[in-house]
Amino acid sequence: MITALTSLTILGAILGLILGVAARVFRVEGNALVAELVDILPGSQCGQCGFPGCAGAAQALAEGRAPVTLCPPGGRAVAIALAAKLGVDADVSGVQDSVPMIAEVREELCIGCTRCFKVCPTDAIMGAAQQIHSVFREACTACGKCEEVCPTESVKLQPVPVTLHAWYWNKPVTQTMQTVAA
Amino acid sequence: MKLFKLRGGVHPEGWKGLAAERAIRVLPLPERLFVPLQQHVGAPAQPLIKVGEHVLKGQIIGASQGFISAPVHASTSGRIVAIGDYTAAHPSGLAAPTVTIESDGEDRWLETDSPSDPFSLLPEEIAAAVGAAGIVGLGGATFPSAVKLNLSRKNNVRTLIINGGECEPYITCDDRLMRERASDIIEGVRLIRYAVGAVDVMVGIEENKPAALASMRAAAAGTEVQVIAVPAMYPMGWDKQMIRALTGREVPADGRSADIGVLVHNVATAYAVRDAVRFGRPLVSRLVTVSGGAVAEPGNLEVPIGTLVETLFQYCGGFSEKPARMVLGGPMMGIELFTAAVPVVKGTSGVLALTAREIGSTQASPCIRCSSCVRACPVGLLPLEMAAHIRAGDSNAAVSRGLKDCIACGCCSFVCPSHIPLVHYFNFAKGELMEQERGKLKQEATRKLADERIARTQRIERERQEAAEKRKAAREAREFAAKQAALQTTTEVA
Amino acid sequence: MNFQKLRGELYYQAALLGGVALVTTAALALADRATSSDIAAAQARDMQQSLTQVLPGEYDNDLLKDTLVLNGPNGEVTVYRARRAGRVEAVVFKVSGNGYAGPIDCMMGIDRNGHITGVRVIKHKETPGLGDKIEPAKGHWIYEFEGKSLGDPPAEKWGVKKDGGVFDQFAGATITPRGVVKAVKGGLDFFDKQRAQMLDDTVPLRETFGRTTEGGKP
Amino acid sequence: MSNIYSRITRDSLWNNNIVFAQTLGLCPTMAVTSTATNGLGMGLATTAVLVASNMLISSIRHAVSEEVRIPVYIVIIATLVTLVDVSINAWAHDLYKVLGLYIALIVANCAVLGRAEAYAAKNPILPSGMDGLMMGLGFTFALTIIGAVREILGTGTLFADAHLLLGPAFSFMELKLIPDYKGFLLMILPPGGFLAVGFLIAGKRIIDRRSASVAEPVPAAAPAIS
Amino acid sequence: MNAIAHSPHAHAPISVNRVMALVMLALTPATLFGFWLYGWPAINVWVMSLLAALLGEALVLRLQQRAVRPVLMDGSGLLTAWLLALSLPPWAPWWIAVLGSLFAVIISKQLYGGLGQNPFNPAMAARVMLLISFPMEMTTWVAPAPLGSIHAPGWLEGLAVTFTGSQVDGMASASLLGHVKTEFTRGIGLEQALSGYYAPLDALLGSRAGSLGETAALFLLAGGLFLMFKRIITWHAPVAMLIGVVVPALIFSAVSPAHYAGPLYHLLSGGLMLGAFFIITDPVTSPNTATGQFIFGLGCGLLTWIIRTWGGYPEGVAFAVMLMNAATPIIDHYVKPRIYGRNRKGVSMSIEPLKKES
Repeated sequence: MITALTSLTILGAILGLILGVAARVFRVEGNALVAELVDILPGSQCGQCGFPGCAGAAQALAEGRAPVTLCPPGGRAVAIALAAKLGVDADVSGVQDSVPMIAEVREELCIGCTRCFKVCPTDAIMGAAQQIHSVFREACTACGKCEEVCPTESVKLQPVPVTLHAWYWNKPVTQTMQTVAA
Repeated sequence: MKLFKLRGGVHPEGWKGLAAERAIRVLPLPERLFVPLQQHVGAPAQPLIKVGEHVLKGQIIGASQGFISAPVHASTSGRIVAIGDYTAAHPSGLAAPTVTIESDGEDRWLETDSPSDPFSLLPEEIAAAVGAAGIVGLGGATFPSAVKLNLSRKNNVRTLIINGGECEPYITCDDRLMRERASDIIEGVRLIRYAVGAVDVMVGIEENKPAALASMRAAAAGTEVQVIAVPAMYPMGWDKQMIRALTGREVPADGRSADIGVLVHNVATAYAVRDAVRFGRPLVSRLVTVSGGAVAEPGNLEVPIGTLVETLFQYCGGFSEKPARMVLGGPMMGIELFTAAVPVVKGTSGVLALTAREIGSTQASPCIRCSSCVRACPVGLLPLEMAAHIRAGDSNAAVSRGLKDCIACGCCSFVCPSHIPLVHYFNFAKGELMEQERGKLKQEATRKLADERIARTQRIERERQEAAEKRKAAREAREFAAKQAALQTTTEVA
Repeated sequence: MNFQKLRGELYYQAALLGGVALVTTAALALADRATSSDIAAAQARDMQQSLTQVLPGEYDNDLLKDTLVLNGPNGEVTVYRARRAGRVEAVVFKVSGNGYAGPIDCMMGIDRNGHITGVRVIKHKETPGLGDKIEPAKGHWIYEFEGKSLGDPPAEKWGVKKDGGVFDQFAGATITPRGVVKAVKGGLDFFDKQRAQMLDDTVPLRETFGRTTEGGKP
Repeated sequence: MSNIYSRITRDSLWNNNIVFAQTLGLCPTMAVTSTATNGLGMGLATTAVLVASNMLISSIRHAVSEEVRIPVYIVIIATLVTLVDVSINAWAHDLYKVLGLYIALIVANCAVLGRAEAYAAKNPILPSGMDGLMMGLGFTFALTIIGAVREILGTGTLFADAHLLLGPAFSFMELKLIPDYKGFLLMILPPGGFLAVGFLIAGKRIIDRRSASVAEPVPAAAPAIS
Repeated sequence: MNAIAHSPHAHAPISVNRVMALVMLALTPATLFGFWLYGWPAINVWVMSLLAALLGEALVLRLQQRAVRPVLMDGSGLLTAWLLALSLPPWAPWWIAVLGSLFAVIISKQLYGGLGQNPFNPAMAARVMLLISFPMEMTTWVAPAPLGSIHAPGWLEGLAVTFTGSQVDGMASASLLGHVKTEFTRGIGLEQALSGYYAPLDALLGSRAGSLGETAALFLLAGGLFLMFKRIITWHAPVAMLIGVVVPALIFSAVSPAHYAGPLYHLLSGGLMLGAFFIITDPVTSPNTATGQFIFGLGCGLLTWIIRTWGGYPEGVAFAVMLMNAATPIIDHYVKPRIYGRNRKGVSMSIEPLKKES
């Protein structure tokens, strides 16, 4: 009995020591996850999620403080990518697969106040004071900040017009479960 | 000549009899022609004319833009009445930039000087002439031919293959062309051979076209051109399939046929090359098969580019019954037209009006994993698995199973007993992936812009602060000096 | 105690795990002491029970302690002996037969005159619902052996009916009863051969329980 | 405070049931649930271990360091299981003959370690004990139901051999529901266990969905399964 | 605007219903022969199986709130029940047929998601379920008593056999595989066991005790060839399965003829022919590629032979098929067609620099 007691105690002590050492040797510094999450997010730092910029949102996501559906400009695709990265089973059906949007200036209403121009996080609005502004399509992330500040409602988010170049086939709908009775 | 083993492929009902025995007829000149500015793979052409201007047949109206592009020419003489969007021959039904020409009825060619002997030209000059004539791959790929010629010459292409494989059901325009204008084609072939410096020339024609084979063999007699019968199957007209049948080699997935020393051109392209080099005539018309169970008198027509499809149907006696579907191109890869008011373009080989019986059932049922599609796929893909992944929303998994190698030939959908629209899935996924790719590029670009903006605002803020500090220091210095001065004054006063 | 501070130390991990090991081992050792005699008694009771099943009647010795190890056809066999007034009245031992899906282990009891007092299957892997009718819980078949001996029925009739014997087979399964009959017959033969030794009253008592664990576990 | 306990109870017994919601501890579940009695016995033994391990681990939670916590928990759980094992063997030997082989399986029941990690290591002793008890009872409930389904379908009886587990006073529970039943062996064998668990989980989900749609003012229009 | 249809705008004249109908047509001769051989009880079993499959599938579809008609009309449920019925003892009680069919269509097929989603062959899964649950009913065979012969039960007697379980005396018999297995344990050699019990010609024609539709090797072979001719199945899996049984049988019977039966015996007994031509060619549960199907068939054959020879049960086709069904995803993962212009690993062929040849 004494043998059992001593041998098991010593074994426990040695294993404990090994684990303690291992914990020090293999300590993970920082959080690689946050960096990967930042890569997934749009990076326009628009702040619509309520966190300070995309890095703040990534931090919150990594700590589980925010749902993967937090990014409105990212839409469904980003939500799915985040869920996959975090390994969570998110219900993304609530996130409407937003038609890609873009800001457009209605020239007859624009007074050239430059407010939209100042808040745009990606410098996608061109123009100067007292001149009608216009949107540089390639740079607009449809974050909607310009829409918020525009005093005359001349800036509005509109669906991106489909072009021959961007058009592609819809997903076929004739499916197995299509036979579901109404 | 030994032929090499092929795999996959299907044998759809040919329906060639509808039009194969009808000799080529020239379509009477239509009143208006709608010539799209992009009829080829690559960048669209830039319009060179203004509304109201008068043009001659063969006059350039759109200039090629960039390396991979082709010019567009007026298909007849007349007046430009519009330059703007017109419904394109595209499944989306969207409009594309199009030049509308009102014919003056004279059909007068632009005067050009042509060489007495085309073989006296330098190879580069032939390629240039082909490029200037706006010739693109007429088998349907519409890749600018001059680009291929130049690339092949640089790659020391040894073998020239002329693709006489017309495997799409109904379509007989190449068949007729080979039967009726074989010696012109052979001359075109020899010009291409000369232009790229190829050694061997093979013309592959499916064995179910004995008349075309005979006439081409007769025309090729005594030249270095070999005419070879290949098995009749679909997709024999796929250039890589033709290469495999004739040479036994495969084009690397990441490469081009020039990488293995082979250049493939369609017979109709060879015919157009001959016209362009010998007579300086650009590509302004082509042969189009009008066929299908609903067409009263199917036939093969020589049609100016830009003619509306409805004109073709009208000329062929209209419809004998209401067509269930109008198709531009062949039934395997063609696109459905929801209106016949779209123009014929350089890549249009046929227009079909099909009855419901010819189309067959399209009601989809669950996949039973019968793997008919696997056996039918000429590329060696697993269509059923790819479609299952795409259906589940995982297009990337489909890519890892070869989605990007898919040529959308339609063999899998054709044989599927469950009538699953497999190719539709693949094209959806390809489009989706392309959109993702574009989105990613845009995201990177906007991120850079946002970072720049943040850096700039920080810099401005910093500069403003520095300036403020400077001002403050200056003010303090001034005040100090003033004080000192005041002090001094007081002292002086005192 | 301020564990917060201590927990970071390296020696603390060793001490903690060692300590827990010490405490738990001690607990187990104590538990073993407290229960070992009861467990042994319970196991002995089990064995006793299974012996009584194949050996009905009153005997005045402790069968578990009155054993004999003999060389059987397939290695050593522990024979338990039942006495009345010092005279060996019956013996119990284990026999094995080949069933459909593996060996079938049986306990069988034989009285002094060579008549079977009972047979029970203690372990088998036969198909449930088909071959498991050899269990008393599933059928009465196993009782057929009681009272039989080597001469009754005659040796050539020691088999299932299908093979011309007297024992029933069950519908759908022939192999299982065939295996059991063969095993029981083998047990009788073994008894017949070693009869003198088994029934020899003078063999000194030997303390074997504790060493022989065979059949000791349920 | 009682709020906590009622939440623990509701969660453990139904919402977060070890078998039907977490699908943990399937190895012992499949192994013993060939009869309702076996399921009940295994469930009770697991409950005992769960209560003891949760309370013990909760009481030392401040002393246990991150690095060695899993070995410590495992050693404690294994010890407790062994104690239960030898106790039943010594003092309830008939029950041991029914459950004996499976008692040791409790060590491998991930639900026990799971509760230690997820609850006991973070909560005070009493709630931890309560959690262990209720999780254990939820487990017992699940095992008994599965056992009952398998037993009824497999052999046509219910609570066979209950007297071995609960004493002769409970032999009234032993029912023979279907006389002259031929037996449906598949249900007694492991595949039957999986089938029973699968159907019962499906049943639980249907009940949950029904009650959810009753609770909601606007019932979901979508069909249950599509 | 109407949705634009994607190409192709032509389709081969084939459909799921047609595939199922052709397979049923191919099964008809063997089935009719079974009816004739075993009489009215066999017909009852077959009818009960098919009815139960239809009703069971309809019930599940109702519960799932899916349209019933299109699914029942595709014929896959009927075919499953048909195959199951052919593998049952011809005089099995009605509830065996019903329970097996319900298990096949509800648990083995619809619970996995319906047609095309089930990993295991539903008919074989149901057969295995019945075999382990009701070993007695599933291994009670009768000697053939062709319709119209003296021993054959009449229509009413047939109903009694199927629905009340009454057995006609003297009809019980063992299947060949079961008989040999039983005799082996008695230490009786193969030759003796087979004498008087096994006549290759009878086996070929199917006149022996066995499952409803498994005995007529010749009719099953003909049905399989018909399906190959119609291009519903390919030769790979069936031929590989027969090879998988014949080759080890040949080797082992050559080494020790007293203990191991020869290839002909294996080919003509049990469910091998039905399995090779109708079970393992089920597209849903077999691999996608020709090579994969060959490997699959070979595995089925080998496992069948191993289970028959050394296993606990006399017949191994159902178990072998289920084991290989489980291996199908692995086979499909490793055996893929080579993509044009790529090597087997999916890497693009190298682009060799060309030299100008003069």
